[in-house]
Amino acid sequence: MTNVNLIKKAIEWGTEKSPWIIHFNAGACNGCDIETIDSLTPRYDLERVGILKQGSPRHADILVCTGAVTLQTRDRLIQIYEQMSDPKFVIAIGTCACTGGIFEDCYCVTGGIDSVIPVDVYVPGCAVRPEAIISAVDKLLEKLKNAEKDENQQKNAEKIEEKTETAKNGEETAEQKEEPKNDA
Amino acid sequence: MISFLKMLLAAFIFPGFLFLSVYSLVLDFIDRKLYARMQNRVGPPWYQPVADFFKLIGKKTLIPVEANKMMFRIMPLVSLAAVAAAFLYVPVLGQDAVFSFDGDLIIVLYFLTVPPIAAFLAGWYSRGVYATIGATRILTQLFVYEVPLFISLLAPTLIAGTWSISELTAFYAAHPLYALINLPAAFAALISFQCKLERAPFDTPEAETEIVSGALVEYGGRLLAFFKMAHSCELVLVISLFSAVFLPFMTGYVFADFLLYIVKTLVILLLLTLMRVSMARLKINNVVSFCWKVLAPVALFQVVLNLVIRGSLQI
Amino acid sequence: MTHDEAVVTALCKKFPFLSERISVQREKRIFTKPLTPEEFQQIIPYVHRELNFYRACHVVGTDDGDTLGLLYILTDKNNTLLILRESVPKSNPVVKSISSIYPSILLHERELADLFGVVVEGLPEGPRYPLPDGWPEGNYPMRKEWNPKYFDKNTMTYNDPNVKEVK
Amino acid sequence: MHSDNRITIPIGPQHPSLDEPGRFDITLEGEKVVNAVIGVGYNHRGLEKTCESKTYVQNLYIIERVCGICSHAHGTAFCMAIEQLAGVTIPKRAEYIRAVVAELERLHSHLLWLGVACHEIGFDTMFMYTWRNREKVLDILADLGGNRVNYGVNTIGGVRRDIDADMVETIRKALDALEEETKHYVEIAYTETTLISRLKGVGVLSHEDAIRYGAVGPVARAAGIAHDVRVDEPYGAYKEIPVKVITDTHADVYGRTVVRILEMQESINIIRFCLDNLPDGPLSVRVPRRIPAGETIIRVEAPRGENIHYLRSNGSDIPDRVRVRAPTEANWHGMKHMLEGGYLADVPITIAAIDPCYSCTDRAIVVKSGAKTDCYDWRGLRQYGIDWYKKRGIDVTALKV
Amino acid sequence: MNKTGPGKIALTALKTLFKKPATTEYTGKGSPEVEKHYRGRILYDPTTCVACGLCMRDCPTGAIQIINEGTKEDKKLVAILNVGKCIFCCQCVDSCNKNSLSYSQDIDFAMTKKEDLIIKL
Ligand code: SF4
Ligand code: SF4
Ligand code: SF4
Ligand code: SF4
Ligand code: SF4
Ligand code: SF4
Ligand code: SF4
Ligand code: SF4
Repeated sequence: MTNVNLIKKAIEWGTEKSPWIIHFNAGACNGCDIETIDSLTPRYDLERVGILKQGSPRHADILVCTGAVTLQTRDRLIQIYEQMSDPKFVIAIGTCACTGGIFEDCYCVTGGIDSVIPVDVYVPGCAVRPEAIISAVDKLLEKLKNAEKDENQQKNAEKIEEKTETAKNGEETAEQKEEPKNDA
Repeated sequence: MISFLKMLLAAFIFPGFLFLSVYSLVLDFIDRKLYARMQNRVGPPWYQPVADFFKLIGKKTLIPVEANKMMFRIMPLVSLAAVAAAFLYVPVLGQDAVFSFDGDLIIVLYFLTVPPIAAFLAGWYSRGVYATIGATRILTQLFVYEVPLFISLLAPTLIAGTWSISELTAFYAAHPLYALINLPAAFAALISFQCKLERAPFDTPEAETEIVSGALVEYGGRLLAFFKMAHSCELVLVISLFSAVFLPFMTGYVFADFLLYIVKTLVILLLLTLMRVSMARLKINNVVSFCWKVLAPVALFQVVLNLVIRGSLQI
Repeated sequence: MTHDEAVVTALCKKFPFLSERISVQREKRIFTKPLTPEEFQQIIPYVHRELNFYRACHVVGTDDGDTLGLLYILTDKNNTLLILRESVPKSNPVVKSISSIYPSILLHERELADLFGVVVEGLPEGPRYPLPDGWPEGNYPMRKEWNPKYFDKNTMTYNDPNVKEVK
Repeated sequence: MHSDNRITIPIGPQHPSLDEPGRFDITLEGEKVVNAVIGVGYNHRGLEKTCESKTYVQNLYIIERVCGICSHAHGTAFCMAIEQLAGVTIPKRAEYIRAVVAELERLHSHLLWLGVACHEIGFDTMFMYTWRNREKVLDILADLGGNRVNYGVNTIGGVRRDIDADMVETIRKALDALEEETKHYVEIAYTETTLISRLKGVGVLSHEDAIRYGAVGPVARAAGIAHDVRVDEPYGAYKEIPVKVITDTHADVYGRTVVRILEMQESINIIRFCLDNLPDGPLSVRVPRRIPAGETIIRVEAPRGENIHYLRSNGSDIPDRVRVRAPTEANWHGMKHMLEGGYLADVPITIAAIDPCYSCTDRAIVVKSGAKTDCYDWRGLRQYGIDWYKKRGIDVTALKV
Repeated sequence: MNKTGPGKIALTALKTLFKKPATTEYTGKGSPEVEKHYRGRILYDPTTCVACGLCMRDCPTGAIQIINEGTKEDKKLVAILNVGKCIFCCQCVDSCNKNSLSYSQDIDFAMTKKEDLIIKL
């Protein structure tokens, strides 16, 4: 019994201390991508909080996503998300990734990352400073600590369909809301 | 009975499996820390390898539909088992290994080829494009470094006249000056080991920017954890083997020997890390030509040299 | 005589129809008035071979109401930009590819086909771009009448209420 | 005739060597590249259309975000186009500040490139060092412009930020430190064998091909084409600043590296010159919101080469047509030659050597392999790859890479 | 030029090993230090604002909205800023004739909920 608990604890602790990231650019201007890479270099060195950048989605825990989602990358993004194994999290880096930002009105842009996959942490900024990325990871881990793990996993599994739907609805209403504002 | 218990203790606790895994985590950390510090970064905290391991254990394992499930699952364990078994023949404390007999060097060398082959099979049977390329590269590399590695490790036996690692160590411990003769072989072996461990500049099989992470792309979760563990254990094994064969100095006191062992491994690790830090990744064809044109001749030279010395000694 | 003027004179001499239709906008910028595809095809080989405009920088597509304008930007060793403006009717936008003369124009011609619906004859086969796979046929986003407001990004369909009313 | 040991691997759109989405289907024979299909277009956002529905002021920020690396070059070109159509002359001081920022941007961009290139060939230490030093430039830019990436220094009719005396001193200090480091890089680039072996003879685009395919920027200069807009058609402060065009004759990745490293030195000199000769005066002039009808073409030397902006106005406060031709777009065409006959290991560095940024290019071209007739569009190629595997009993259709 | 050889950077690397790392102290707790002129989040001063709407007109993303929550006579102006949309260009600050807007050096607004990104100033 206690043994099982201990292992569980250890795993939880490991998950908190060793978040591996994978980076995907869904249509950003490069700004946020560079800052994401930048946060791995000596000045900010994310490795000191245990973060490693991985090449394969199968190895990663956190999908760090930058940029507004373009129509061409949309399916890719879902694929990568599905390739990652549970528990997995998504951080939306940059204003574009949060809402679509400056590209929201473009015809080839579906909006923020959350219009496609569920997002756990939103980090606005254009471009996001590496400090903000560090803080975002910190907040994500904090959130992890608080939330019950099983619940989280379940949510993750269900979130995909639900959230895309709600997001779509939300997007539509947002667009409707916007029109009068633009005219004003 | 007692000796059997002692053997069991040695095999599983010290200097066996448990020591191996713990020390592999330590070395893994030191390696990463050194690497980071040489790059002017802070680097990971001390518990990082442990955290990584537990994290991976806790993750779900996805097996690609196309992959051969049995092979996919079994390969990490094969790799780990081979390393753990080989470690039993390498002397850690002083000159005594857990098991030893005349010819165990050969056994160890054979065990050493298992992890790359396991990785190759793992890559091959996960049937991804990158994995396949990574797997072929592993095999190519295996063929080219194996020759200089074998030759350079066997060269010292010529003088010592034994094929057992323990006796080899004992011989050179008794005649430390002879150990200096083996310097060219040590050089070749060190580089071959770097090559074997697939660390830069020989990390072609897992070249991140070309083929993602090579043979292990499709791995995740627990299986990846075992592969990673096997890999860092391999690091310990290789370093211990190197220190046993080429740095056989010892004091005769258990505690001091243990300290000496630690110091030796750290020095070798520093060399390996320095090599990793200071060079760009070679292309596979460059690796091939480097191994054939530089390493193999150096190792052969050592063989010739040792034969001559041996001959003159007997006269 | 500056280099720009020399180029203009040479062009006018060879192609009389160009006089009055070519002018130096400012230093190193020579613009022409709209040319028909036939005129354009005559000029291109000459410009490439005799006047040494070795590099095609770009083609800018513009929507001029009933016609589509294509601005071919060429440059020579003196870094003078010669902008040849080709004009085709929107209803039948057919031009010939010049990618065999200027390989570097290929991308931009493809882009014209996608974004403006220009039919570029002689374009080597290739995938579509820059628009995503599954983009609905007959939608050319850079034309003025195409309004992104009526484009449903999720289903990739374009429903212009005004068009229906007309029909 | 397809020999049987061919294998097609897709690189991208998510791939460690690409920080931006793009797709390269590389057909290999052993480790040799025999065919490459380049698919760019993942990043197409359709921002030119959006520009036609926003005011000039708003567009300035959109144009800046065409690309996060050379945001200033795009912003400058766009502002210059508007200023030219409006017929205003901006103050001298503003021109100089624009030049300083442009050169700082070039510095940061080349450092970034050097790092990325080293990363592509697995030389991570160099990557870390260059990016560490790049922070020095970013610090200046953040303090001067207000942001680390999209500085927003330009405004229509001038600049928004001033360089005060303190700042001049900080910049000078940082430059001195950077100059030291540049020397170190030069030394490494010239002497490190593993580096040279990875760069020399890789991705060759000869002088003739560079002309034929219309290469620009460091790619062209590495092939011996002395083409630099700052000299060929000086704009803004460059009319007064002496600029030395750096060229090289290697025509390969090595040459491009050398050109970029030497250009960094040149940029440092230019910034020093600007700081020494910084004129006094206002920062900006008023430009009416409505821009007189007209059209113009502006060329600006971005870090990656010639950047062309086309702007047409119809007299309102909203542009009629905006077109950006970023340098990478011009350089894609030569990719075929560079990849052909190389090794798989060379693909990332070859691609990186033109310093590609898909955010502004995003289109696709099919690259044919020389005289051989096996040219596929990427679907065909994929199908071929799938068949190849099927013959060997592997079904990759379900495989997602 | 010096002779070529492998591992030319090794010496520098060894030296760096004993140098202080170039890494910042910041690990996500507290507020990070940023450059003096860094454009962070917008600050709003309702007392000087005359609700002319110039900031809203020039904002490229429509992130800022000035709303009168009171009545016509008794004005109570608030600015609603959608941080998730704002690109921190500070064009609104430039556009405001009354200097009602300014910017802070606040850069850290990571949120776990999207709704939290819309803030009242
Ligand atoms: S948030 Fe800004 S910097 Fe980041 S990708 Fe979007 S436009 Fe670029
Ligand atoms: S070259 Fe392109 S992909 Fe590479 S780091 Fe720069 S922006 Fe990213
Ligand atoms: S003159 Fe009129 S159009 Fe021009 S800026 Fe003033 S209010 Fe706007
Ligand atoms: S080519 Fe690259 S650097 Fe130039 S504008 Fe495009 S993204 Fe920016
Ligand atoms: S290609 Fe790039 S710059 Fe051109 S419209 Fe598309 S996103 Fe904009
Ligand atoms: S401040 Fe100027 S723009 Fe604003 S309401 Fe008053 S007069 Fe109008
Ligand atoms: S900073 Fe820019 S994006 Fe943000 S509210 Fe102001 S004008 Fe809008
Ligand atoms: S521009 Fe200034 S005064 Fe006008 S509404 Fe905005 S904040 Fe208020």
